[in-house]
Amino acid sequence: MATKDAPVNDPMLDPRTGEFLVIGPGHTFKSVTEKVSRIVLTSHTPLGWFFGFLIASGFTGMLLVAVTWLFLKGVGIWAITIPVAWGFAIINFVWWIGIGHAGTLISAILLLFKQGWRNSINRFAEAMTIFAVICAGMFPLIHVGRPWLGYWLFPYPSTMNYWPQFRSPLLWDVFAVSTYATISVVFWYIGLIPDLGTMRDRAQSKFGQFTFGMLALGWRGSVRHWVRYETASILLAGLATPLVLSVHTVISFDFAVALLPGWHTTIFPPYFVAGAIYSGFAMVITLAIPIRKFYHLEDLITLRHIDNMGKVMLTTGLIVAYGYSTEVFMAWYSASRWEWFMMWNRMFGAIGWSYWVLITCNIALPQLMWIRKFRLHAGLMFLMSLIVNTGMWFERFVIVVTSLTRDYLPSSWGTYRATRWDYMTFAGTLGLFTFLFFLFVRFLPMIPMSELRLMLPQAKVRAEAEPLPEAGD
Amino acid sequence: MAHGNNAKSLPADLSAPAFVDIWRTRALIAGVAFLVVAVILGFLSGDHWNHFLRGWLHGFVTCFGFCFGGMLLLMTQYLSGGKWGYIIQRPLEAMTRTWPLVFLMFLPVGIFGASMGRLYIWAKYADWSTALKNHLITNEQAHAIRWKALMLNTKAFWIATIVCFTIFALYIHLLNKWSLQRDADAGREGNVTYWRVKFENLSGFGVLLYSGLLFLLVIYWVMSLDPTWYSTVYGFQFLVGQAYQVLPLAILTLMALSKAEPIKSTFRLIEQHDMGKLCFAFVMLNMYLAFGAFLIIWSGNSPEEIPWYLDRIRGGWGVVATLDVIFHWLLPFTLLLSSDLKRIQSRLAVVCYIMIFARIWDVFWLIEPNFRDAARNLHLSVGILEYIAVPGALIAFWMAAYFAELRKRPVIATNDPHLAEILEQEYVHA
Amino acid sequence: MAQIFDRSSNALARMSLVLTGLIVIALGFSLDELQRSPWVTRQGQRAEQPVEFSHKHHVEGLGIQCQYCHTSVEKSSYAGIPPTRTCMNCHAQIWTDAQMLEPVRHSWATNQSIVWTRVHDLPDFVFFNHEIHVNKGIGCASCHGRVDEMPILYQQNTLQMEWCLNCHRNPAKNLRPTSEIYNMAWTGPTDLKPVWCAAVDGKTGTPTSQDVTCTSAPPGQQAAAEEASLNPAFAGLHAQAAAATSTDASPAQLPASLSYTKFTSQEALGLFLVKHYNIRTPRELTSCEVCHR
Amino acid sequence: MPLPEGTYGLLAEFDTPTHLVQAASAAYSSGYRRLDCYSPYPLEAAAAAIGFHRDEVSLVTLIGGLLGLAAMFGLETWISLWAYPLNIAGRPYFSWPAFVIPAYEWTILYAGLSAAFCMLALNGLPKLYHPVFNAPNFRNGATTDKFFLCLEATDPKFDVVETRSFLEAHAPVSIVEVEY
Amino acid sequence: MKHMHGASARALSLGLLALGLVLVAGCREDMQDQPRMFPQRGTTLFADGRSVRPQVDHTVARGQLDEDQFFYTGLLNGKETDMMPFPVTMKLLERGQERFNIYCTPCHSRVGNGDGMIVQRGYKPAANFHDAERLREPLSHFFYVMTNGYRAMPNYRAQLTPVDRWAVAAYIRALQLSQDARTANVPAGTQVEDLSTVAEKLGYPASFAGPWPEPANTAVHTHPNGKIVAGAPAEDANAPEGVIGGSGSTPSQPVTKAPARQ
Repeated sequence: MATKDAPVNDPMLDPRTGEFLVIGPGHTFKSVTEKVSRIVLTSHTPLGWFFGFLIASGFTGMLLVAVTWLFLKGVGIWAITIPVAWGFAIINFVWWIGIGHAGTLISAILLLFKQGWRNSINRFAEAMTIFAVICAGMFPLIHVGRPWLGYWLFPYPSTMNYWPQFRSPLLWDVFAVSTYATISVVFWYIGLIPDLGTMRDRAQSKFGQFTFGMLALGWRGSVRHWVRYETASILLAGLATPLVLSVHTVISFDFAVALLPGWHTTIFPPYFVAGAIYSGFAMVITLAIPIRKFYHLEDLITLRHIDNMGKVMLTTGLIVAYGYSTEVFMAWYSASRWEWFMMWNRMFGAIGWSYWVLITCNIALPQLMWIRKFRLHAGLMFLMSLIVNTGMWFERFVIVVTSLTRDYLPSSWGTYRATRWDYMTFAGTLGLFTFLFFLFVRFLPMIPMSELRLMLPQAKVRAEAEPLPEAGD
Repeated sequence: MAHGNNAKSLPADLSAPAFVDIWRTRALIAGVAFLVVAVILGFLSGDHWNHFLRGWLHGFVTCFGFCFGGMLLLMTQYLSGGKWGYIIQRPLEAMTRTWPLVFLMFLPVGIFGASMGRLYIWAKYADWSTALKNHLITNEQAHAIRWKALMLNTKAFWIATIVCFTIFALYIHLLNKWSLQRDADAGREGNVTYWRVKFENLSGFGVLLYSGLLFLLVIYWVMSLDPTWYSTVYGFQFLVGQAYQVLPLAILTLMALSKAEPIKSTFRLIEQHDMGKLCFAFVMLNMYLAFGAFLIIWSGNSPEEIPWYLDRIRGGWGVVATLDVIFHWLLPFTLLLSSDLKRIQSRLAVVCYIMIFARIWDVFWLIEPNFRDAARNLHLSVGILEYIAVPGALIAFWMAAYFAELRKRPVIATNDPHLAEILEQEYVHA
Repeated sequence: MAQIFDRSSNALARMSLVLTGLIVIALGFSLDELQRSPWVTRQGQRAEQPVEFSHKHHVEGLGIQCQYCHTSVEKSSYAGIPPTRTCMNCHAQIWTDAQMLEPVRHSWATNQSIVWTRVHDLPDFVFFNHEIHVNKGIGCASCHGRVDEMPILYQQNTLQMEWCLNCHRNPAKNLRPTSEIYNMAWTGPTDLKPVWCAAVDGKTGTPTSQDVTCTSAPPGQQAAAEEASLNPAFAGLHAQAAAATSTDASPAQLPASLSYTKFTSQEALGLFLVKHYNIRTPRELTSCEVCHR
Repeated sequence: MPLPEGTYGLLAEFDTPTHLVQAASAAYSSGYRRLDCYSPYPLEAAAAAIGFHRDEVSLVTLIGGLLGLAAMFGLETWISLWAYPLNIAGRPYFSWPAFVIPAYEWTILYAGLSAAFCMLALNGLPKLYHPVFNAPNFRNGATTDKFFLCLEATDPKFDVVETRSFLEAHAPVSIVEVEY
Repeated sequence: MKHMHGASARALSLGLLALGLVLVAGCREDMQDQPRMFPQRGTTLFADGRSVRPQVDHTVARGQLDEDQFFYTGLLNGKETDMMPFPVTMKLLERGQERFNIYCTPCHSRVGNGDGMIVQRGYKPAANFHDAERLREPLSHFFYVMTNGYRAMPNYRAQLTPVDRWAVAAYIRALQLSQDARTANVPAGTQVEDLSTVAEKLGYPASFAGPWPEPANTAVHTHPNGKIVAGAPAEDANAPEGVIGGSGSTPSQPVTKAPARQ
């Protein structure tokens, strides 16, 4: 708890509220623009970048091997079989798509709620969303065994006279995830256009000018354009918010609509959404902290951001905790022996350890974030973000595996043990995600410059009463 | 920040205008009138005051929602920050201070409903085996009553309610006390941070605690009317439902108060717009939870769960359910889509009334079909009119208490960094 | 400083946007056409066969029935490609030195099968069964077309799933009396060419095609004639089991009083047959309970 | 169509948004209608100053959303009732609760795409070549930290000399005549 | 930017490689072509290449015990007998007629006069069921011939089950009766008309009552010379039988193999 005599002489602190500033003091339009665009336009790529990129490429290569082998041999190389017919594929799918949620959420909800601090992190959070959705979308696709027939999922006049079955949550997934991917890309690109204009105008090389120029679509900053642009942004944000909620809701329906104990429960939609935001923010922190350190962006991604994201994580973590406890309570209150057994088995069954891992990572340890000092410590928060994402992965593991391995009928009970291909694929998607992210930070402005400018005090149009600096009329 | 030169100044008298007393008197008169009608209906209906009691439960749940929903929203705004929360702080505090009245309202529910078993079949047929033998309850009900006896018994019912009320009362006390203390603490270096953190810490845990305890209470009060049914999202739905009924009330209060100082100079169009948007968010959230739960149970189509909905859809209840969706979602959603509407007080007021009415309508839909005579059988009787009269009386009395509390304190908290922004020249954009 | 892009780039940019849209639409249409084209379905293509066997000659010209060669069509999922021996039934003596038949003689002499090119080739995941189709009112020609008019056999229909479903969703339009299955020229009843059908309540109570009798002649006299001629005519044939005869073939068991209905359109006949052949409706077929009882 | 030649307009550069808004509103109130402001971040005050308040993006988005809703719900209904009726555990063919979800997703998809593409179309983008890019100082600052007001030659009130002196009264950093 | 071109080119080529691998992997169509055994498709699993397995030597399949000597051979104590092994019903006769029309008419013609289409095309003349010799034959003779072949006629064991053969035999007897009918056989009161009168009445051409003409569109290229191919069924009783589908048959010739796709 803070004391009444909190220090106020830190330049990064707002004297009015005692909170950290969202953007460091002394910045001008030009300085923020240069700071961000230099990372891309420099001809000296930091060695560290190459090092990281190499590792990420290695993992991506592993993914390629794993997926190629999968295509050649079939999904039998994974551990999936009856009763756990989904296994790692769905666990990773839900985990990745959950991570994807923070990007759109940061951009959209915080934009709607006029939370200025979003501006510094929304661009790379959105990029993270897109890459996470790529990783996520891959899993159901490769899980179907013959991904080249994936287009069968869409309604089109096929020669099979087949049309999708709209009562299935798996089909809802198709529409939810494809819409989510499309809107995320559109939202991200629309947000990029003014910055691409900046990059075009600042690029020195012909190639840079041409490429950024093409991508910027000739953006010239006309205020009429800006008005429409702002409307479109707000609308997209307004649309993306319910979209984000709906996507993870639909994913929760994948489970909740089935009658399996531990799956069929009405709390799933809100608690999945909260969990998604939880892991998404954790991933943003995982990315933001090394980036701000590496590119010296401490005055653009300030401790305020980390503090706020910590608070969001704490909140969503508590909603998730609420969900867990509700489940435990209802397992008893339902008066259903199957529900009660499921809960017992989840906690103390063959893989009960995974439940306690998830409780530790998702509920117990994150309570440290109640402490302000903890939230303001970048290193600890980085660690915490990793813990939370581990916990969220185990949450999906627990939901999928414990429920599937212990069905209503003891005769259909089974076990699940992932194979090395499962692990390689999962680790590979981590590599792909990082790979794409490395490319992104190198080739695109990772912080929206136009929005940073808007946050500077000099962006305000002053009242008419103020005199012009020089002679007026 | 160049705002000093065109900012308004805060009026000297920050207490609510005198016309609030007139509202209070009117509310009292309405309450008495409703109560008289309710008693007459109770005699006329000839159902041993059954419907009177059900109506009472309905009114109690609604008033509970106003009072403690106010507390929930109050704590939430401390956590989220923002100007919208700042200006509704004091009305919300006034709502919370009505809690003794709400507790009084609970007593008939506890005494007649639970202790005498007039509302809850788990209380009436605590001896489930005899009741089952006499075919008074079904196998499923007997199983549920037996299994849940540890929780669903009269003693636990009373203990849980009283413990929860005690905890909430403590919270309400602290929230109200500190709020005044903070105002008195104005002007000292660093105190803004001090109070902000203090309120954040109190509210953070408070919201968590309230969410959990509310679930427990609504299980006791409402969900256990049908002891066989269960839904994990139920408590969360109630939580959102309370915000859904409190926010419009707060907006209506502010808009009514803005006819005079001090709210006149502190309630800006921009905050009104923001609160309209927040209403929209709650409209969506409420519908989202309700539809999600419905879809899961509809898809599951299992005999343990689906009867709860069938009781509330078949036998004429479909009309009520459809209207519930229309009031709860379709009307406010469509109206709030327009950004103009959120800026015009008279129109926004209509939406607020619709939302509050929708919530009351929804509670009716939740409560009445639990009873065997009404499940899948909506029929007009004298008794059912009690659902207008009794809640009408209780809500009116509660309103009177609320208005009385509103008058007791300044309606604007002064020691808040947001105050300066509130008084700033309005620069409205889309 | 010159601009990065010159003036033409605006037009180019717009053009490319429009073109992209058009290409996407065109691609959609062409793929849609392509997947149904003979290039994919092999519809109407005459495959090269080791022997240029003419169905037209053998069926239309010589009047050989389908089952003469495709012996298993009525009782197994496969219609069956006849063995060389079936060819030799006749060609042992006629056309014995025809050059065209050399592969047949070679096969006969060496005991090596003739390797025909499959014309109606369904994917292996399709479990098509000839037996049920020909026994429940689907004529050969319904799927294979007028084979009797094909000098070289080809695939008349697409054999794509939508083609199957078109019939399965509305089988009535293709059903015919079981007596007309192998009639290549059957076209369904009309006003000028009505069909009379009657259903017998089978012993099992479940309607099947065996319990439906159809005739293209007015049924009155026919039924009477059957009844009249049966008993005395064949009493002498089976001295051994005369006793059994009297019970088995007793008039009581015969369709004594069949009530025939006259059909003058395929729709009406189809609906009648759907009911009495016990053809499942799509609603029944798509129910989980069809398999998971 | 012949290519336009000659002067596109006069481009005045300002250092602060306040100066831009003042100059712009002065230009608008003195009768200029074909004018535009350029700023490196959304500057609604400037748009308001040149008389641009409402845009149609919201309307198009709403229509797009409704179209998506109707399209998907119609598609689902058509498929489930006519094209491919499937009996799933006895649930009705017209399973509206399930249909809500894809319809909802397409509402958002269509609305979102409508918003994005409508914004680009109304803004006349892509427009890779534009006369204002001819001004070297425009490319140097318009997307970084400078504010521009362009009074266009197509305006009936436009006169190279007069307009220049009008602009000079508002203390611009520079005034450049921009060619097509 | 130099470095970066290298990196992006590398990334691009990696991506293309991945895509290529994915596409190559996509060529598998293991649902389309399943490693299952299909009739007549052949298999690599067995040395003889047959997917339809012949009956194992010295075994008797269910229902093939063939206890009833007369029923299966048509011989009672080694002799043909004028008797059916089971009662005749109208259904059986209808079945016999149907089978006769399918398998016998090419040579014996619909009326059984031995003037079928194949005989007209040059096959050795087939038996006329209405000549004195055939009229004299006992019933099981026809069964025996169908089972074992007779002179130029191959056996039809593969095409006709024993029951069917008996049905055809019964039908042949019915045919004999009908073709040899006398006015006395006509039940009293039934009007019997001459075929030409019927044709005239119904407006059919006069040829309706005459012998069947050859279809106009049948091309007959050469005249058969009566030469018989070596190993033809009638000449060699031990000739291999290519049999499919018959219940009690033992196919000794590899079944026709049709590859799925060319």
